[in-house]
Amino acid sequence: MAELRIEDIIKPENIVFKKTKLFTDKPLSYCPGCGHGVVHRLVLEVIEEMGIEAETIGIAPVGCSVLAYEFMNIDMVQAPHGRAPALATGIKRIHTEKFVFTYQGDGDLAAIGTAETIHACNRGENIAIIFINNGIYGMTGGQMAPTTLPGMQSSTSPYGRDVETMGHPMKITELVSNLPGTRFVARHAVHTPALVRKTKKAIRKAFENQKENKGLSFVEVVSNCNSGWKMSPVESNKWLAENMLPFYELGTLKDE
Amino acid sequence: MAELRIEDIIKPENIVFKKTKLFTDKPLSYCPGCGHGVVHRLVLEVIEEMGIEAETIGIAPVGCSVLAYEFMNIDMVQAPHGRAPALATGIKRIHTEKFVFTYQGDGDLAAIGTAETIHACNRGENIAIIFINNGIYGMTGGQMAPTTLPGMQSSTSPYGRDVETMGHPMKITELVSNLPGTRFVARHAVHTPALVRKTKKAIRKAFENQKENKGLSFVEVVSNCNSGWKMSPVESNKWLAENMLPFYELGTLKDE
Amino acid sequence: MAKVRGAIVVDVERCKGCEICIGSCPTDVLRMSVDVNGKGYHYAYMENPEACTGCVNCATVCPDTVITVYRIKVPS
Amino acid sequence: MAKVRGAIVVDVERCKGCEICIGSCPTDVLRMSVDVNGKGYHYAYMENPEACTGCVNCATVCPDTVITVYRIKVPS
Amino acid sequence: MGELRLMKGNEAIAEGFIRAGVDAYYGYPITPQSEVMEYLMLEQPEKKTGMVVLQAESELAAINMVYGAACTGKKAVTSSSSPGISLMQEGFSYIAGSEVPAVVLNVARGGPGLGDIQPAQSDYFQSVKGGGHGDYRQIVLAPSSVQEMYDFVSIAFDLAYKYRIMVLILSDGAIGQMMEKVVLGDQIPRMTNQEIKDKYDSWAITGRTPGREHNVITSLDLDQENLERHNHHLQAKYREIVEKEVVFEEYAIEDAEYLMIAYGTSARICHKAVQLGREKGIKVGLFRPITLWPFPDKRIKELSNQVKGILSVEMSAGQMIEDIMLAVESKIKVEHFGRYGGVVHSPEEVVIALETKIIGG
Amino acid sequence: MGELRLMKGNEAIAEGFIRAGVDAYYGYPITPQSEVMEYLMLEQPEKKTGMVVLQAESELAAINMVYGAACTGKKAVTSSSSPGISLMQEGFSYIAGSEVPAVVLNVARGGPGLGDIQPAQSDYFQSVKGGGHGDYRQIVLAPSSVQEMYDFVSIAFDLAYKYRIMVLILSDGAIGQMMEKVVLGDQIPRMTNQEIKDKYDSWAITGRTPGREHNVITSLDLDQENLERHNHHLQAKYREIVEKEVVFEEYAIEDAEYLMIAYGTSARICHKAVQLGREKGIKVGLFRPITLWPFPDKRIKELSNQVKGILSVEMSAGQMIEDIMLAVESKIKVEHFGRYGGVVHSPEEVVIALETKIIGG
Amino acid sequence: MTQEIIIAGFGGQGVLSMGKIMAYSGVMQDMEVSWMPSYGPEMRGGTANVTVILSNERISSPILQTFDTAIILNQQSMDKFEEKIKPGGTLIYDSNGIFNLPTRKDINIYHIPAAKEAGKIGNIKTFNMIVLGGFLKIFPIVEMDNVIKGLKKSLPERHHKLIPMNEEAIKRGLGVVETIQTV
Amino acid sequence: MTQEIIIAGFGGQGVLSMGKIMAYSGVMQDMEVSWMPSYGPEMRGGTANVTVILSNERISSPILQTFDTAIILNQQSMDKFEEKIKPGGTLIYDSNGIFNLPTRKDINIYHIPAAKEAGKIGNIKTFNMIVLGGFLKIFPIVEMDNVIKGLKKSLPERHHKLIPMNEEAIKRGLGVVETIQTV
Ligand SMILES: Cc1ncc(C[n+]2csc(CCOP(=O)(O)OP(=O)(O)O)c2C)c(N)n1
Ligand SMILES: Cc1ncc(C[n+]2csc(CCOP(=O)(O)OP(=O)(O)O)c2C)c(N)n1
Ligand code: SF4
Ligand code: SF4
Ligand code: SF4
Ligand code: SF4
Ligand code: SF4
Ligand code: SF4
Ligand SMILES: [Mg+2]
Ligand SMILES: [Mg+2]
Repeated sequence: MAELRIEDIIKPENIVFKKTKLFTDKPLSYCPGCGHGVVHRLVLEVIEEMGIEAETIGIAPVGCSVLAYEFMNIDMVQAPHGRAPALATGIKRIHTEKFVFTYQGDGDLAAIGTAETIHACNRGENIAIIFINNGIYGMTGGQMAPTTLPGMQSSTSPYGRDVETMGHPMKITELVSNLPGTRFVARHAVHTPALVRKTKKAIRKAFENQKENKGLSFVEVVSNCNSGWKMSPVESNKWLAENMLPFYELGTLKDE
Repeated sequence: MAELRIEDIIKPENIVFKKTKLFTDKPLSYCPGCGHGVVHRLVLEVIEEMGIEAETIGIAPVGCSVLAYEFMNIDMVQAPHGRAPALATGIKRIHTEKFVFTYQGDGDLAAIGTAETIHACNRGENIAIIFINNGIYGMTGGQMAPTTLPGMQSSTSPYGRDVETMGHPMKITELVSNLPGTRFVARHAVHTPALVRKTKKAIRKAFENQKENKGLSFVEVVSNCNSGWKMSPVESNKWLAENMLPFYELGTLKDE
Repeated sequence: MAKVRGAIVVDVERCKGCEICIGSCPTDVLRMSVDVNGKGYHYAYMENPEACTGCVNCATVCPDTVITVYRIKVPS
Repeated sequence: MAKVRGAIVVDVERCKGCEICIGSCPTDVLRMSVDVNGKGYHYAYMENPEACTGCVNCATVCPDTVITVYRIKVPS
Repeated sequence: MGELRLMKGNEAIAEGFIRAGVDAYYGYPITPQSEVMEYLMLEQPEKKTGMVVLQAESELAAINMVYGAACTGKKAVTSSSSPGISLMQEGFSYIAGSEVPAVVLNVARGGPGLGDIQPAQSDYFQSVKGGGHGDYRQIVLAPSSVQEMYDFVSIAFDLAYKYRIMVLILSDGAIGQMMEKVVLGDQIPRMTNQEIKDKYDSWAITGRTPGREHNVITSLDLDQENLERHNHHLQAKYREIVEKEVVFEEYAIEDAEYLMIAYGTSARICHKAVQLGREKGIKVGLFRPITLWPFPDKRIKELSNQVKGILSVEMSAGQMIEDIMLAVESKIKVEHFGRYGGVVHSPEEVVIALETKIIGG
Repeated sequence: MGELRLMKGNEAIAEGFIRAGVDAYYGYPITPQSEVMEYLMLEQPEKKTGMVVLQAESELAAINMVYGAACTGKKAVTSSSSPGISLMQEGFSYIAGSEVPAVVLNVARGGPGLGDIQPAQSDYFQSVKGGGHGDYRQIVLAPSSVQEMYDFVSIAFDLAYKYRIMVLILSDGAIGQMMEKVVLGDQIPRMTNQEIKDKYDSWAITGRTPGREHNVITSLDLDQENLERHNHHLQAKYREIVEKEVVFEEYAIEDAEYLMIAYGTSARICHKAVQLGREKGIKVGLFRPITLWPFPDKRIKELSNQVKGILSVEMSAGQMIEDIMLAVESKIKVEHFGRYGGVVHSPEEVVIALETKIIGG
Repeated sequence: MTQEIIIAGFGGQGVLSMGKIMAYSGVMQDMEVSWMPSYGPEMRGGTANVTVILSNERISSPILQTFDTAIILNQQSMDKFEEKIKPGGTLIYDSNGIFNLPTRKDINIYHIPAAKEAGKIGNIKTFNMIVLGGFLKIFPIVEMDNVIKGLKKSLPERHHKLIPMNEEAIKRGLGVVETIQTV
Repeated sequence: MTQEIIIAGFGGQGVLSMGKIMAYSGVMQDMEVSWMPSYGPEMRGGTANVTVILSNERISSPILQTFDTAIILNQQSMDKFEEKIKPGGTLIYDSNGIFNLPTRKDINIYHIPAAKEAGKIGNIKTFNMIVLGGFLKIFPIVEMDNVIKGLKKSLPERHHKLIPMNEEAIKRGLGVVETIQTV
């Protein structure tokens, strides 16, 4: 075997992974280790691979990813808290040929935006909803979300979520999978390489479905919020695997 | 057999059915034949029979039954459109000993009020939700509701509900039965004497459950809106049996 | 066996003529009046009073609760 | 059989030191620097470069997409 | 001349939406304006012009559907009545902050709360001062006939696009429900996607085609210095509108010694009241603001040098009168005469109010 | 003297809720006021006083939970910041129409739209003119210190119950986020159900006990004559409040030749600006409205006879200035000086504004 | 010429559509018109009324407190609107369902037995057209041709087959008006 | 006496709590105080700063454009706040993480090698207390007793065990201040 220097490997023709061109130049503003970054990349990679950046409209409501438009180099709208599916409906109905997606957090999608989520799903709007479930309100400083686990601490459940008074964590993904308007509903995660690849496939499918006019695709990504959970990124991913996933089971809930 | 004159039968001691005292003196303002009247009576009969009129608080949001407070001789609040479950939560949390119920139409509960409905159910508020599904917006003149059947005409679906563009009729009762916070979920109807009796039992159970601190009870009543449907009352009940019930199947969905 | 006889009283002025009671009567007691009440509605009345068993069906379905039902046992 | 060799380049100034890549590497290539970058973060680097297979795992999980991966086949 | 019809105000404006080449109507039923959507559903404009008509799950959803559509440069519109309009206030503020063009119709009714469904003008403050949060303005047009319900659609969209601003058409139950003759104009074709791209590509979300930066519609700026700068830009725009877009109508003004100021339905009532007053020998005129914001304060100030007193006639407890007083700068007597909660003035009582509150007072 | 603490405004008001014997807090997170709920959740008042604290699914739900609780005679409160407050406008209008007592806190931030999360005073119009539909008013209190955040809770509830009205505490991000010394008062016990029944049984939904009519809380009256009568009753109540409940504070007024008018955080800035101005030899005083509605127009009118000019200093593009001008009736010069979008004035620039806009202008 | 008319009766009596045909007839004759309905929540059983103004001048207020002519079709409306007719104005009523006959002496009063007539035709739906006929007999302000045109305009295409029947009913109305008093 | 202070650094450096202890110390000494943080969305990595005012008089504006004293703990803050110190005022910094040293000539400048000191103690969390100690050395406006009281008040009960360690750190801070220039 010939002696091989690193410089021999690091050559443009040997690249097997690089940042998608659809990222802007701005560094992501997310906390170190936050799953939002991975999901941002996957969405952009799918758009790039499908070659549809000129036909894609993204909608990010309030939540840490409110700034998605700073990082995604595609046309984007920032929506009021909870209302992204309404905006998406408003857009897609008159842009049937465009690819429209929302990128929403769990507080946004499953608390204040419940009605808009359920009804966009029920109408079967031909859009993709990318749903980041980190079990907490990240942006506002770690308050309890509808998806916060029983007993889990947050700034508004400092002694742990008490399901008796604060309600049960809500599996909205299961709920919308029961609506006839949804066609593809899946739950994924991004804390291991294998799971990232699966998530990407699901996101790709959500975009492909639009091309085929299939109706609503809904991809939940169970993700970490190490700031809100008050853990290191690595700890948070471990905690996620051990606590979130048993409750929020990964897999395809519906694919019609 | 002795000759028996009607006057011999019509004596106070022979009464087997009379109007509950909990009705006020005002004649109901509903259209002739409207199911709202029956359900009003059942709710009041249950309250009377349980002897809880002094501990009952009713909440009626906007819809034909917005005037329920004119007819029900109990303390009542009129809620903004769709928000009755929020009011009920606000009340019950600080009146844990009181019986709190909402009386909501399908437009109210399943369209504008979706988020409040889902979240009160999810939190398992210890209240009763009485839900009148007449497949239409009665009060405002017969517009399409989330529950309007496919192909059904309404003033905003004059050529029949087109599920492709207007979405599918929503079985919100099935949805909430999937939430851990609900304890008793049932669907009934009131167009025949037997069904009326069953409905009453369910409403009774919804109130009894509160006494036992069981959590949320949800009773849907599939009802007619002959004005909105543009039929005679008798026709509308027939239509209901033949069209609504195959889609909205009667029965107990959950009883824990 | 004791036979049962019933009778109903319709609050004529409050009847809205919806006719829902009519079909609910198992013994075909009820008909709608030709006259109208003060609000312009035909109202239900016992056309065949002797057939009434006081079964309460009509009152049960009446949306306006305008029917009061009476029943007695008649020794046969 | 062709052996595969890989290498990665970390965009040091954009690395946030989250350490997520570290555990994702099947061949234990990566470590965190002792130095910090301009933003005060320790950054990932190849401690055992010869073990890298260019499997892309680290880049796949990096939340900030700061890793570029290179791979070549080495005739064995 | 165009096509002559007898129509309700609600129908006329719905037809106006179609003919103005509107791309999408998103709405939720509420009396007294449900005929707007009902008319559209019956007419099926999707078959004529491709216009989309969708019943939303709520007013919140409706205004946000409009917001979404408007971000793409399309002409989008919603309609509601008072309580539903209150629910849209966050949306209005977003539309203002992110500067997209949109048109909203309020067929106002009696309040507060659920109130009743009869005509009222008690949403004036909400409309002109901003019921949502933040320093923002929206252009407010007040039609006073069925013809104007129709005509103002095009005007509203022209303004909305000219300034990338929301235009509120503030009507009421009377104008919405009444039928009058209306002359319909020709169908204006909807703009094609290409036309939109050619015209609005500098800001509209049309898809990032090669060679241009990505467009972003947002009202967020976490840096307060930047946000203040953005607000300065908004205020400059508002000043320009105040300068250029004031519209009003005058009746029997030339020799007037007294003035009634009223808009919408009240202006109709006052039109008659002026006639009655003149029959009685009172030299009274009517000033009708058509744009409630920008408010015609300059012209009112001018007129305040001519007349001895002003009666502000509104179906409210007294809202527009504040803007009149700000315009007049207390040089002459200004009084409010209001009927409200769904009650409409009679012309006769308006004349009596003029006599007692202004002339005799 | 009570207990001395160093607290954030948001914490102080939360503690104020507990100690005022509030029965329920229903809220939804939003910066810069999330500490209110966080503090309550940490303190667990349910264990101390039985007070309920619940995180609602949205601001819409929160205000309607408050509405429900308030209907039963209980002390209920919610808090939010600008966009969330916009979503509550329908609810505010219902509370006004059906006359229930309630208290709401707005820790305002920069707008319009999502804006930013820095302090702002650009929700003035929304607060005092009514962002919801219909002719209604709400009492608006403007604290300018952490102590006042705490103190105003009791005052707000007293007013709310005295008039069966909503009281809005209009604060901003600066007062919510800053820490100052605060002296806490004693715990006021929550009223028992029996006490509520004894006191408010004429209207509150407490259960129809034998011997009384059923109580009904509604804002609906389909008969417009009745609704107008109800509105007259509301207006009479509002006039009484205007008559009796105006509160303000004055600083260095006696010999003032110029006046700054400012509330809340701006008033703090102006307090210093007055000192700086006086150091420069300018005889300037500060007038601070504490009730923004009812607005202290009588006193301002009086002062306008004393001073030569007024500078309205607001963290907005100019809203309160309209009320000042209405009060002053254009006898003297009134100018607005605003920083906004989350930017807070410096005292120095306020003085310069006074010099250029009023004194030199 | 300006005629300010109120038509008032039960919801089901075709009050609104009668007003609409009247208004459309005016349009066909190049008049200014306005049609202002009472409107309320859907729940049935209430009264309905519509104010129609036909004029040769611009119409100021579409909402009126007093009327030149009241067409009254039930007791509630009689109770409410008799007093709101201008002195010298006109009241037209159908005595069917009206117990307390009008008492004013300063107005013209006509009776149209429209319900009875409709019964004779055997089609209760012609009721309002018979009333309209009666009105036109008393006030021939629009020509019959224009009324038919108005009828056509106000009915949706699919109902045009009913026009002859309605025309017939209007003509019958012309014939059955009874004068009670004139001033 | 009024001291208007800004403390500025990275989010994780304990800037806010240092300000809080300072303010609480003032309270214990019966002074008027205000503590006004910069606040932003949760996402980490940004700078944090807090304005603390200690005074014997009523405090007017809690929000300041210029400061008597700036305690600066990273480069961004140096870039932003050096110029905002009043002439004759004071700048205190830790050179760790600061590349461009202060250049102003009209202010007093002190250096506190707090990061290094904390490294010696072996507990990075004491960093901000060391800085506080340094500040107190330069401005002994609050007595040590009151600082300890303030510390107690500002820490939740469950953290009181950490007080001795913090006290220790403050005292260390007193000792390591280096005077760069005085005016
Ligand atoms: C109307 C309104 N209410 C509240 C907020 C405050 N807010 C901003 S983001 C957010 C929740 C964010 O949580 P989530 O959607 O889970 O997103 P994450 O930050 O966790 O990714 C809230 C409550 C707002 N911006 N607007
Ligand atoms: C915010 C708001 N939006 C819309 C309305 C108008 N509105 C009143 S009731 C109603 C729907 C009624 O339908 P439903 O709830 O099904 O009750 P029903 O009358 O059929 O019994 C609507 C849309 C309103 N009052 N408030
Ligand atoms: S706060 Fe949580 S969700 Fe937001 S960027 Fe940080 S880790 Fe991610
Ligand atoms: S409109 Fe329909 S729901 Fe309403 S009262 Fe009439 S029949 Fe009943
Ligand atoms: S009580 Fe029974 S038998 Fe008698 S009339 Fe009624 S339904 Fe018929
Ligand atoms: S059901 Fe009742 S209201 Fe209907 S016709 Fe019979 S008695 Fe009358
Ligand atoms: S490419 Fe694979 S082997 Fe190489 S460093 Fe990354 S994870 Fe390790
Ligand atoms: S995952 Fe990325 S950001 Fe995190 S330490 Fe590794 S290279 Fe740096
Ligand atoms: Mg989240
Ligand atoms: Mg319904």
